[in-house]
Amino acid sequence: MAQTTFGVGGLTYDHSKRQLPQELNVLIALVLIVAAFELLGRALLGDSFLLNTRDNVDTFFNQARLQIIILQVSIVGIIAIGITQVIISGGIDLSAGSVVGATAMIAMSFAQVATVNGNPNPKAVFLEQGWVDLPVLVPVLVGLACGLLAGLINGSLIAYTKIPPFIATLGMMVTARGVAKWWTKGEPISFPTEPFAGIGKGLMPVVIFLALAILFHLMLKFTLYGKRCYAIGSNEEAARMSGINVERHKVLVYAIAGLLAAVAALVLSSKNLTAQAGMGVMYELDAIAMAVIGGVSLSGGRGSIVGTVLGALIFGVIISGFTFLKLDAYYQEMVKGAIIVGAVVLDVWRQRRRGTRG
Amino acid sequence: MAQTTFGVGGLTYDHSKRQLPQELNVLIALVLIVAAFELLGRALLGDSFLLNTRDNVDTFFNQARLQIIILQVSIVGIIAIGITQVIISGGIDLSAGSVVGATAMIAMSFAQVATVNGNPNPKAVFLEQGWVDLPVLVPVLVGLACGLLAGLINGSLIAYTKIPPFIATLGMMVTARGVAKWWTKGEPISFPTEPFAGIGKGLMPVVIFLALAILFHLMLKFTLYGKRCYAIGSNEEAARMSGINVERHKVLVYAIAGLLAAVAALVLSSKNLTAQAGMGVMYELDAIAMAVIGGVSLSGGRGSIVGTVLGALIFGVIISGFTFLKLDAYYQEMVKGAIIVGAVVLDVWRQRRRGTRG
Amino acid sequence: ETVGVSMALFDDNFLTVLRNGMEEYAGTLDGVELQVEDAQNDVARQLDQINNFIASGVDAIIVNPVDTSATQAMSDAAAAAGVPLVYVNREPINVDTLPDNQAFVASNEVESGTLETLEVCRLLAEAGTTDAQVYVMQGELSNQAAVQRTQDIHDVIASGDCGVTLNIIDQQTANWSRDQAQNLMTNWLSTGAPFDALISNNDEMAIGAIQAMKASGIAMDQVIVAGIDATQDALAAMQAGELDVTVFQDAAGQGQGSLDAALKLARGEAVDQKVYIPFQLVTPANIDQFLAKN
Amino acid sequence: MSDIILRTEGLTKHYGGVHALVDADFELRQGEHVAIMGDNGAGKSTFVRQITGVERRTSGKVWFDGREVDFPGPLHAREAGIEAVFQNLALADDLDVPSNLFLGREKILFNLGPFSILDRKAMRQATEAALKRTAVKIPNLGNTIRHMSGGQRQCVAIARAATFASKLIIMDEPTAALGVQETAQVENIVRTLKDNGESLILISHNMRQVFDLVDRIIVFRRGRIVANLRKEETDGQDVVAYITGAKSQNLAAAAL
Amino acid sequence: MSDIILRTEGLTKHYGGVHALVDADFELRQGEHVAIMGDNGAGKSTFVRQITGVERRTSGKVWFDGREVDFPGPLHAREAGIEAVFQNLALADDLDVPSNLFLGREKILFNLGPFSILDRKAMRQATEAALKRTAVKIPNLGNTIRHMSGGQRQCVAIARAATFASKLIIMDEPTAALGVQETAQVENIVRTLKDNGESLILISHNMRQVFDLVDRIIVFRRGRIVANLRKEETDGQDVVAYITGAKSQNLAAAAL
Ligand SMILES: Nc1ncnc2c1ncn2[C@@H]1O[C@H](COP(=O)(O)OP(=O)(O)OP(=O)(O)O)[C@@H](O)[C@H]1O
Ligand SMILES: Nc1ncnc2c1ncn2[C@@H]1O[C@H](COP(=O)(O)OP(=O)(O)OP(=O)(O)O)[C@@H](O)[C@H]1O
Ligand SMILES: [Mg+2]
Ligand SMILES: [Mg+2]
Repeated sequence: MAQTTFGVGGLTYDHSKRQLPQELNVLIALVLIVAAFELLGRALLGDSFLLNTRDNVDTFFNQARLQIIILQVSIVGIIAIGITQVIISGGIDLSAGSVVGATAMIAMSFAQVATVNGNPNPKAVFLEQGWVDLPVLVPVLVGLACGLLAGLINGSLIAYTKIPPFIATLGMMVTARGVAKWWTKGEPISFPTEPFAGIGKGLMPVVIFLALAILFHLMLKFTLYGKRCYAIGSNEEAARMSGINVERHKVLVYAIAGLLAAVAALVLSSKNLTAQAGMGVMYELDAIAMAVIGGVSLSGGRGSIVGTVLGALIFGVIISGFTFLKLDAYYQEMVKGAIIVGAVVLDVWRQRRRGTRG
Repeated sequence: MAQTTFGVGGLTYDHSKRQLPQELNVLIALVLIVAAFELLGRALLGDSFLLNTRDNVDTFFNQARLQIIILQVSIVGIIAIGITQVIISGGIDLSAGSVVGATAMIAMSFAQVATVNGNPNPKAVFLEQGWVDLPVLVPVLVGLACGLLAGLINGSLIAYTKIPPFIATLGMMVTARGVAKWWTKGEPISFPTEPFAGIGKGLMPVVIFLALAILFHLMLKFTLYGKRCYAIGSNEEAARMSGINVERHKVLVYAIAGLLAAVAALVLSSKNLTAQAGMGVMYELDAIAMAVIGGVSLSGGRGSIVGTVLGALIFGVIISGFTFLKLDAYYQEMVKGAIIVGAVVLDVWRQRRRGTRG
Repeated sequence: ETVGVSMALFDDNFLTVLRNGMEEYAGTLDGVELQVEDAQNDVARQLDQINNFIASGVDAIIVNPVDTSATQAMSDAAAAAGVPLVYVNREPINVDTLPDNQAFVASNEVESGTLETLEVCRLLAEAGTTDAQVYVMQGELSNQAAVQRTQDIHDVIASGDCGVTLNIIDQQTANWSRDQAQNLMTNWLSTGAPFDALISNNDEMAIGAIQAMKASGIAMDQVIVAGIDATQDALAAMQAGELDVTVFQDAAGQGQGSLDAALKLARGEAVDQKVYIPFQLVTPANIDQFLAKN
Repeated sequence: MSDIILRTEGLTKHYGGVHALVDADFELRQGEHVAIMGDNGAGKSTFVRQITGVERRTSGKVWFDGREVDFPGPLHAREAGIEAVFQNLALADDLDVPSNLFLGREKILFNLGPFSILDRKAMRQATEAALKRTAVKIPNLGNTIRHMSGGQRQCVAIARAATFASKLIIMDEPTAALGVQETAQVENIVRTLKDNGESLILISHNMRQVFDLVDRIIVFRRGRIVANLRKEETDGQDVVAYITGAKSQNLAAAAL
Repeated sequence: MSDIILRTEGLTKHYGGVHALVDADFELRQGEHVAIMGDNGAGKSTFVRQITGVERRTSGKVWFDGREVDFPGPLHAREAGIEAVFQNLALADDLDVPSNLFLGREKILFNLGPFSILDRKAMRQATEAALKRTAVKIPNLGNTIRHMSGGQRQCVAIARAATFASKLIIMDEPTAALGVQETAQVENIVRTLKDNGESLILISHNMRQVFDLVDRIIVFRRGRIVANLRKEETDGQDVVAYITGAKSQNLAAAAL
């Protein structure tokens, strides 16, 4: 029973009682919510939430629903990955949604086709300059550059002027929203080129989301970058005294968050075949909620990408489940608020029962 | 030079170098911004921002502008007072704006007149029940009860389930927005009674705002309530170990914030003679920004109502200044973001120079 | 039959009337079930809602587009799943390439702003003004109706159809909101510049402006105030002699029309693919026709 | 026996796989001063946290002042009459010294429930008096605790526990950060408590101090109580032998 | 003189009206071990914070290793060769022990700049070795520092400073929270440093320890250096007299 493998000095440590990973709570919440929808569906509608019940399709699961559950949270999920690493390193990013809007507008204006149905593209911003039918790399690079810039500004403000991240990114939120509207005086931009439209087609958003999730999971767990995120989020003063260049790291963290917001913007505008100044409004709040539901601590130093992905799935299941149950839209919002709270309550409660808190 | 009045043990303390109140920074920022608008106005438009330049009026200042500067931030200012005490005690309230929306809808539906221009009021919610032309006390009490309820739910969740305030109030934000839309299925409610319309008439919002500001300034500075807000925000564990009933206090803090949101809702719907489900959206972010610009620390334990009032005035000056300069709306937003950041940068910078940080 | 409906947003005065019209009408039909979702002004959310409808196997979908330039992706999604789709209230950008089982019932926002501005011109001319100073209040700048209605004003000025010269003193957004409009108008009044008319992108902002003017003691028969939507509040203000111009759009009619089209498509019947519903000018002269409508 | 103020039976605390406190049986008589010694990580602070309700124990029973108790929080322990100086000091960093000293027990001018008006002047004066007893030097009582030196902080915590009447005082390494003078002063305070008949549990690593101040020494080792020694019957060498495990009494530790 | 590793001249720090450090002139020779003693709040930690760049001084000059320096942050001080154990320990509460020990100096498997892959196994093994030297007992190195006892935390901080080669080690009350055994072990570590010729500044309130370990004792009082005593020429009584102000050398303190 008593093992001492992980300690020094020969103290009793009961290895069998090692703490289960925190993400388990989130997984349990996810399963509970899915089960609730499945049961309610069978009881109220006589229909199944996850399994296929249509005769014209012969799959076991309702494929369309499984896909939309994750597809509809992929884009906010990409933002949530960036926000997760920001929160772990002790910050917050309120600007992500607005950066998505601004980036989508600017990138999309470099992704326009020259003619629509034989007529010159009515929505092309740079038609006169002839910047149409450009290779897909152009809007992608332009978009990433926009996100990077926004992130660098956020990061530099936070690192070097020491203002609270809440304020720096709130300022960026207001400013980026202004830029998004100013770019075309509020006019939406449509009709992207075929290759650009390919970025967000079909299940591409899911693929991009999951690939990024895996990448950042590895980065946070196994690299210097990750270790420093946790260290700075846990105790910034200690990290600084230990010789970590806290300022440079923060700039990097926010720059990466900006890049991820840009990726989200590219996927979003490609998927919708349009860019609008109002795109992405409030996405940051959903993204933060996903992270926190996934066990990321808002005071920094704790959390994981796996948790955030599970948190995103909870959101996806909720949205699809409500539509499945034909719940009135008013009640949807009311219940959604309650479920967000409920998922976190479950997490806190299980952690306390295990004695790691209080 | 050396005085020891404030210490024990006979140590050197140079009383003359006592730190100036932190609010001074905010005041300086305010003055700088006003000066900037005054100068820009004279340079670009040949007009004065603050002084009267109209022949048909004979006041020294431009009274109308002075009034609107504060009038337009009074309602968000009332919310900011509530949020200030929440932040000082270590929390955050994202639900205030949505609670305003829900409260305005519910309260307004009890403040309807029976007839409009001789016809039965087309917007009255409880016309059939005959709940029209009720005394003004009814909608006021109903509204305050709504705000109180929302605050009590927020506070109880945070205090007793120990979930982060960010999440509890985010949940409430989503839920309250749902309630606001559900109440009349999205229909706005107009045509309130004369006495109800009086609540927000003319400069009443300013009077209410300033009265509440003074009340809460005194409360935070001189009562047990205030001391406990600061103590809990500074170190919750220590406060608990010292025998403060942290849970009960938190419920009280959020309940009061809810009440203030309800006051804001009453003033807002009365001033506009209508209630709409979308009212108050994002007010919480402005309110938080006002508080932080005013020197309230988002990590709790520090800040004051005086600072928040000054922060609110900065907002008011910015809005009026932009309109005065006829700045395009796009640029307004971009510049507003920068000014929010700039005001806080100034504050942080001055604090560091004085050596109280780092 | 189940029909999925995705509305651009719930807390909009006009769209609420449309939605309620649709739901009331569905209540009178046998075996028709509506499932109404709120896209909360987010194009991406709207597309996801359509995909959720498809996953739930609805028989037809009605979309009130958040933005008409985002309709291509929605048409593609519905077409791929073979579910009929009807756009309501706002004309989709892919109007000329709609698949066979898709249609729209909408009005053209170019009309609304144009009707509003021309009526303001007429009233100004009637009052003998030749060189008019006007303020323009815009809706949310990221919103298509706001952009279009503002553009209409400029187009009328440029076309020369307006008998008088309109000088725009300032043009600002009040985000569709009555409260922001009150504040904005008060700020304008504090500059002391004289003006003859206020052209607003909707009635709510016009009413906010009126409240601000009344508070500053401006005689309401000296200025012309114009809005769009013909809401009950606006009609009351018009009866009180404060609001001079508004523009009516048959919300409930559009709701019914779109549902009819959706049901027909679901049953494989033929429909008119394009149905335009015109805007109508409302003035004190014809107000009685509209009192019971929106 | 009514003169036993505190008794624990089988008190146990596990943190996940860490058995920080195992089967602690402990008794403290009214007016007795007892020291707890032991290696770092032996479970001394854990023991204190279980008694004062800061944490919920895994198992075991506690009697205080004649009644079996299970405090849901430190507030209840304090109300029952236990004052504690915790190792982490439990001070509010952003408040000044008087506010910290009276934290949770503020002096009131008018009673209006939670909105009572504070008597700031009385608190400042009482603070000066309380701190003088510890001999600490603090240049400006109006400065926030955040800006105090390690020893200044500790003196504030000690002054707080010593100022309010109680049935049992627990001090977890109270003099660890104190200077020579301040340590002597605090030891004087402890002696005064003895004279007043107040019971005390003192955790300390300082052998001289322990032998100077207490009646009895309890030694913790690896979460267990391994020795219970009357001061007269032992000496420093002996205690160290118990601490390092070179010696062991026939207590629960027999199971080791 | 090239054998002077650290020198300060007129080093002064004011916090608002608090004159925490006034005109400190200090010299440390290569390989010398010096103790700083003084009352709580005398300015000892403040002195350390100015030297290591944690705070910016109000005035005065510092020479380190032959060059005049003004470190903008602790990172630079460390790069120049100063290791410090600060009084507040500077540990990241949410990280485990190896991560804290190697904080800012992680072992790398592949170098990819900021995205380098960590060598977690090597760090764990090195941690076990480093901690064994302090004799501390930690049941699970994978636990977060937040859940360690006061002494365990302190040992981690000491192990960190002692593990990495440096020109000057500063320890601010390193054994304050340590048990008997651990204290002895840490004192051994200090002796090893002496043998290796590393310079050391030790802040401590423990007279026995100071006389055991160092060559020279500096006494701070009210922000000023009031005595500079060679160990052989003084004794405990004498030092206490300087600390309490009963005695005073003809240093800058003459101005008092
Ligand atoms: N919250 C916790 N979670 C996990 N382990 C803990 C927790 N608190 C304490 N421990 C572990 O329990 C053991 C006992 O800790 P405790 O703080 O009681 O020691 P202590 O005897 O007070 O030591 P010190 O003399 O260093 O203060 C230690 O091994 C410590 O790591
Ligand atoms: N940031 C600060 N702001 C204001 N005063 C401070 C600050 N830091 C320290 N002080 C004051 O400076 C004086 C010296 O503090 P310092 O921490 O150097 O003392 P010390 O000698 O290390 O004491 P101890 O032995 O208790 O650790 C104290 O009176 C303290 O209150
Ligand atoms: Mg301890
Ligand atoms: Mg110190």
